[in-house]
Amino acid sequence: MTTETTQKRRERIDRGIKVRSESLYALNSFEEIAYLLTPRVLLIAAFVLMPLILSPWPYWGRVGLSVCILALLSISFDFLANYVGLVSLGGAFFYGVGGYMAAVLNTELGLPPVLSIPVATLLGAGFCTLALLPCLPLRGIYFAIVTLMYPLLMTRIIEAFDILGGTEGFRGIDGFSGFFTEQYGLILAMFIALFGLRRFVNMDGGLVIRAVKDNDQSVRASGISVTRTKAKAVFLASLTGCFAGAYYIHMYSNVGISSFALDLSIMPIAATIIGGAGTLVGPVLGAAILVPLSEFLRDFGSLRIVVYALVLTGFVVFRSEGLMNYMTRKYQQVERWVKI
Amino acid sequence: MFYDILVYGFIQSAALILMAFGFSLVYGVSRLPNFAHGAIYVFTGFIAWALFNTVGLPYWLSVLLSILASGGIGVLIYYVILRRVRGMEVSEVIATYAIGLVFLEGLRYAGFRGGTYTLPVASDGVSFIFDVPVDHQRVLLMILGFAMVALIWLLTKYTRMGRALKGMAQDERAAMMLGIDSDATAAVAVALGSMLAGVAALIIFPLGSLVVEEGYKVLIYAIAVCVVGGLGSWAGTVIAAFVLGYSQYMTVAYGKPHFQMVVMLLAIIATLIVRPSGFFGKQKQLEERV
Amino acid sequence: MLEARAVMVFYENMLALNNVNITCPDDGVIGVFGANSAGKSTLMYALSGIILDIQHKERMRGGERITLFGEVVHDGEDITKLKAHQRARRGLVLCPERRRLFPESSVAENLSIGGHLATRAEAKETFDFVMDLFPALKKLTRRAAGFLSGGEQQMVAIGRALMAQPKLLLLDEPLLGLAPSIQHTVVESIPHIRNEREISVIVTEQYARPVIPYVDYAYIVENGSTVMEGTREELLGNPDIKAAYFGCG
Amino acid sequence: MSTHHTKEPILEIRSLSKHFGGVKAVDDVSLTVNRGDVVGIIGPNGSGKTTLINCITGFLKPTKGTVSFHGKDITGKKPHKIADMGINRTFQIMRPYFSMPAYKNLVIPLSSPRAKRVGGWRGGGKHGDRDTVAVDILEELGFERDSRVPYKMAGTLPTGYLKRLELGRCLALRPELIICDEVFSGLSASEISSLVPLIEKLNGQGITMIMIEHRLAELFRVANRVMALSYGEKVTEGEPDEVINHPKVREAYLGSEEDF
Amino acid sequence: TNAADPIKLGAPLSTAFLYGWDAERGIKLAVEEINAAGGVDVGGEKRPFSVEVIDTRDLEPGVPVDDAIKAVEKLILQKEVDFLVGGPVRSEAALAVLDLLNKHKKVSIVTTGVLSPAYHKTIAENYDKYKYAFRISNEIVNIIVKEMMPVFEKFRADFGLERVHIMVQDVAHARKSGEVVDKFLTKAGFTVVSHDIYPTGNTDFAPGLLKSRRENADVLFIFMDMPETAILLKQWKSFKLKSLPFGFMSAAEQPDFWEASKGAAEYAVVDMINGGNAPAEITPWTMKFVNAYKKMWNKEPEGYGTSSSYMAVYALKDAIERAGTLESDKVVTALENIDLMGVYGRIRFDKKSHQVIPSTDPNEGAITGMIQWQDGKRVTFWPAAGAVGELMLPPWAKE
Ligand SMILES: Nc1ncnc2c1ncn2[C@@H]1O[C@H](COP(=O)(O)OP(=O)(O)OP(=O)(O)O)[C@@H](O)[C@H]1O
Ligand SMILES: Nc1ncnc2c1ncn2[C@@H]1O[C@H](COP(=O)(O)OP(=O)(O)OP(=O)(O)O)[C@@H](O)[C@H]1O
Ligand SMILES: [Mg+2]
Ligand SMILES: [Mg+2]
Repeated sequence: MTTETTQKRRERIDRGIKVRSESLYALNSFEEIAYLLTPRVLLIAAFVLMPLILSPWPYWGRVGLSVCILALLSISFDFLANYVGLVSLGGAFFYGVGGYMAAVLNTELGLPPVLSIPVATLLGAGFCTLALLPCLPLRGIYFAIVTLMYPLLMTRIIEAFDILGGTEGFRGIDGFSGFFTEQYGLILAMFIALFGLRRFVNMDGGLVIRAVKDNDQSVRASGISVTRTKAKAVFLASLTGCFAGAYYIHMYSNVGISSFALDLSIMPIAATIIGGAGTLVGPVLGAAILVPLSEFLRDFGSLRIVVYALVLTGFVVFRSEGLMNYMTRKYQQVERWVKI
Repeated sequence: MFYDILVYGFIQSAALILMAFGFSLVYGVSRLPNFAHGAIYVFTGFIAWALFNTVGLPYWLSVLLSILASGGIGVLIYYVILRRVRGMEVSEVIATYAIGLVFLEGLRYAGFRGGTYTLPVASDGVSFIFDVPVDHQRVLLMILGFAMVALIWLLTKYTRMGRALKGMAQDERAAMMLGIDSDATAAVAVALGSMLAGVAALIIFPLGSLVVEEGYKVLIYAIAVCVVGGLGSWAGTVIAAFVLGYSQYMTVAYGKPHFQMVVMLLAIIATLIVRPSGFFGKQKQLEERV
Repeated sequence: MLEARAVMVFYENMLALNNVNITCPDDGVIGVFGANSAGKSTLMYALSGIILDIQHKERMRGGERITLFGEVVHDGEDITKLKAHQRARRGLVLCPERRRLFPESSVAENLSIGGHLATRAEAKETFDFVMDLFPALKKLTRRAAGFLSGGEQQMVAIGRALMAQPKLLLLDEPLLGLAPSIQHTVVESIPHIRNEREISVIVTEQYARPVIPYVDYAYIVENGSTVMEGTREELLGNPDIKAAYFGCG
Repeated sequence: MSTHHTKEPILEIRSLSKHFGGVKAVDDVSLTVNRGDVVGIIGPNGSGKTTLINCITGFLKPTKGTVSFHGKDITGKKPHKIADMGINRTFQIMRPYFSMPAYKNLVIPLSSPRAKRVGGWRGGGKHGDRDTVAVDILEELGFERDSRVPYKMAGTLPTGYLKRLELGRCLALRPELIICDEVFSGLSASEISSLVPLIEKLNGQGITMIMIEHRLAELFRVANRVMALSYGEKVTEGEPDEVINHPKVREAYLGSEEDF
Repeated sequence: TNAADPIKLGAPLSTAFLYGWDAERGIKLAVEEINAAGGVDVGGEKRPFSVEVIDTRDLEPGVPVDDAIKAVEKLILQKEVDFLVGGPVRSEAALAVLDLLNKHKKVSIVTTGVLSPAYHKTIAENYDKYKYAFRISNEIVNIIVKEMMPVFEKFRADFGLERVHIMVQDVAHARKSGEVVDKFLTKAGFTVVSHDIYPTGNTDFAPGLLKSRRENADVLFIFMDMPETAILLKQWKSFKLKSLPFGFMSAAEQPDFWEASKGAAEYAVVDMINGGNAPAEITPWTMKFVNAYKKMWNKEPEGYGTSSSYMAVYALKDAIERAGTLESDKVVTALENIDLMGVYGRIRFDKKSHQVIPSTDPNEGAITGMIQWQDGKRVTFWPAAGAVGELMLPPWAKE
């Protein structure tokens, strides 16, 4: 037994500056404003400068775009899983539906990207929400499995009925007019999704959605329809996912059944866990790690997936809270030893 | 025609049971998602192949050792990965899936690709059931499939170990309070599940050839069977395997074969919409009980 | 004999137990009384070792840091580092608050899982004992525990803890949600359990009135510290305590 | 005891039954609740009390029988529809939103369609500042406004506060009828004695109540009528004193002891 | 540029699969030979070839075509390759990459996988956009109409085989093939007893085979590129069906298959798409190639993708030398005018669709190679020009 004098405990306390700057109106020094804004400014600056920095290396410019696409999908997953409590293994469903919508609008109706992307996003989200409506009462793993089946089913239907271009899909979809339009359009959309959703989850409407995750019986008992609330949330998530799909197919001028591939459902989950679940920013961070990592490893051929999966496992197992949660804690709290 | 469907639908269902039972034991009964299941399935096949062909051990010894090895992998997966992320479901799933990827893609990197690796069948002959020819390996498959069901049923129902598994799955902490060593039990569960995957691999692979891609497929089938049956219910697993197995065969026999997957996926989705906790699950009612 | 010496538990920076000393002799029935969030459950977790598992899980998850001090001694051996299941093997069995049954299993199965440590004969004997204690359970043995009513679940939980062949039974708010007649049955069985099965008991309650006649010695916990301890008579002799914990009467 | 009850029936339950397979959890129970009543429901464990109110509030669909509210049939309607009509309940096992601060727990019911419609909270339904209203309600329930309690995470609050939070969720909806499932259990004597006046106060404001309780002494301080159930069937109904002296009730429920 | 500056070839291939790794070996063999002989003459300057192989993963199940597109993009943008040879392997991926080729004006020769007629049709229809893409391997409609049908006729003439059971895999190119075969067989007076489509990954073919037995089928027409085809052949053997398996079955192409299937493939008749993927005597170059391949890789050419990948590099060399520059448009014109006697016959491209011109006569165009497994060997028996053996029936089928 340790004696009284040697008992020590590691204490975690909020930094004074964090406590002081907690309320927006309490801001009264430059230091506090800087404390609050620095992380946000860093994030925004990184993405705003990215295209400028990467423009001499067009390949890495494309990688930057892929980061944003994965970030959008991951935000959509994170929102659904950690704010609404619907763990969806079907991110690819949103993505594929958005992609196909945009492709049809562009190639069949001749809408230019500025129109086809937003219209496909809206229509696609509506379609996804309707399609998922019967599954909303499902819980946990059961919901996850059904959503996993949706993209697979889409693939098989397109194949078996030979519709929407069959296995070959659509080609020759209009691209974007220039490097910077392409880059900033996507980055802007990502920020809208990120900050929009972050704002939304803290508003009263968002609170109701989060309440459904905490316990839906109480929400019901409060006279609020859980199904409608979940449907709203699914609509928001599918907006984000469909946009990613619609944008992507214009980047690469083609869409096919591989837009419903399993990878597109798994990668966002991985990015979310690495980045920090339940933070919405975390997934962006996760995407910014995973995509370039995967590109660096492309030269290793089939060893690539092995290394990639090892890194992923390492992150999940040894930093299971996710980077963002870890960093937030370090930023906001200090630790010290105190004597008891 | 009728007997064809009867017999081979049965074989298909038995194969699904074999593939799913290990997963079902670990996830359905013990609530530990081991998404490396498919990888272990394939890996065991290759271990047996290597022991038999490269090391040159007798076949029965290779089989025995490779099944033990798969159990060992299960224990490692538990202690290195699952134990650290216990209780965080999404992390458990992603971590084990990723480890599965390491195994599968590692095999591919090591050069095990293409359809040229095979395991020998136990016996070469053909028997007739209802006048339908069935090769002996498939007869073995049926027998072992059902032996496995019986074994797991006895295990979970009548042994101390089985009860510990069930307890730990439903409430780990409450189980600990009753003296159940949750880590040891969980490790045993994962090991047992992996060994079942190994057994399945060693029975099913001789029918075709050892291919890495099979790992992904087995995983999806196992999850589907286990969830459609209802978590925690071995009977559900069996029934789901039969529903999915026969639904595949019926589509082939009476409809267009290429709608097979569409029908099967629709069956899964529809089952879960109508019975939100699978055939025998009680999850939803339990969670919504106020 | 169980002794907790200078036990302290911090949930992050919150001191949930402060320097608590508790002794439970063999054959004793000890009461721990205190208002809500006094730290009763935390104490039970510390005694049963569950706190170590909570600590481990939180650390892995990157959640709050739980710091433990002090030591728990059982039959002269320091068991501070022993895990919950190891302590259960030594006979320290917790019947947790809020029931925590195995919801999908039937009542019979809950009891048989409870009998993990028991021999076949012991399990059978205890099973019969539990059925005698709570005759209401007889009709429920095949029903899934998760669907039982609140009170029925509480009975199963107590029965399940008994199945584990405890030497020292830790009962955390055993009367929660029980009908008056069953409450009587439970408290009356406490001396019975002690005498016939040679089990000593530590019981926590916030509404101490039904329990107090049956305890030998009791501790009053407030905000994580013991504010008073003494024999039943000593406690009943204190008017403040009597009003606050034993109801007006 | 409340004096506000009238003879105007507000909730009528007619031969309600709920069977789970072979289990008759509620069997042919009828009950009429008048405006302003505080009706107590007692009965041994598993006698079907919770099931009965689950059927009233739509969380379960009754096997047989009807429930009507203000003369309108509400049998088998969705729980949120019924809550929207003004029947609100607490849960036997408390169900707060653990990951939110206590006051945010009330923002959810305050955002519901009913609160927007009948709200009339200070600052006004739709555009009112729900946070402030939430803290107001909590203050009424005994969460000291200036302490940190209303701002703490619900998950770290003691049971006593959680029970009040459950009540707060009902109050935020401006209910006509509150159904409480064992609000007193798990509370210490002093906590109960602070909750009793609160219930009396709410009843004084004209809110009708149904209370399931095992703490009879406290229940009888507030209830004006009591129904006793046993094995799903109604044993008796009437004034508290009558019910408690009913031989069947004594036998099935109270056991031999006089002291309850 | 520096005289020794190599011409960079990018090879996007699904290297974990037969059609990827054998193509890689074919390309590397050609590059080695050419460099050893002094390299490529670019406007009077001798420059060697260098190869960048990248894994496209496009044959893997569930992997997005994206990965293939990104791989090709990486080759073009980051590795700055001059030409693409090889893949992507899956038709869908190859089609998806067309827009990328156009965007970056990179000449590409597809050598493996990609059997779909959609590929050259797309190019023909949008010539200006997709003129940078060529395909030096055969495509299915031609294979069926011009090459498989005559073999069916041979079956009928030599052995009286008339009743055909069609079994294809549920992927675009295979289904298409099934339809085409069905149509032409019926037209030619054969009886199609059944036409089944199996999902990818099917593991039990017994019901189909039993149907075959009931219906007395003579030929089992198989078009599958999944490894499970091995199961089909094993079951076929254990049931001792008298029908002769014939068609496209990736599993049965490789020399190791015999060993692996314990001889289950005996008598199976396999279309190797291009000549030279198994030993044959089509042109003088064929056996030279087979032997060189064996020397370098310790194996016979393994299957579809080997000889065509090898030839693509030679075709490119020829075109570059005639164009005298690496400029894409000039090389396109040179390729359009190529006329080269190669491993599997005369190599010429259709000027509009950029499809290699097929024929059954090696002096007229590129020819296919069909083998039959006989006693552990792949015996090329068709077309007559390359044949090294004769077709046989299983002994149990003769009664
Ligand atoms: N996991 C936890 N994290 C943070 N604080 C906790 C945790 N568990 C308990 N606490 C806090 O520790 C204190 C003591 O809690 P404990 O559950 O031991 O009280 P209790 O006396 O059992 O109360 P009750 O009568 O409500 O069961 C409370 O303030 C509670 O909020
Ligand atoms: N969903 C269900 N499925 C099966 N049986 C159920 C279900 N819900 C309740 N029961 C059974 O119905 C009976 C009545 O349960 P109920 O919860 O209504 O009792 P209660 O009167 O509230 O008891 P307590 O006082 O213990 O809370 C119990 O025997 C219970 O097991
Ligand atoms: Mg407690
Ligand atoms: Mg109840």
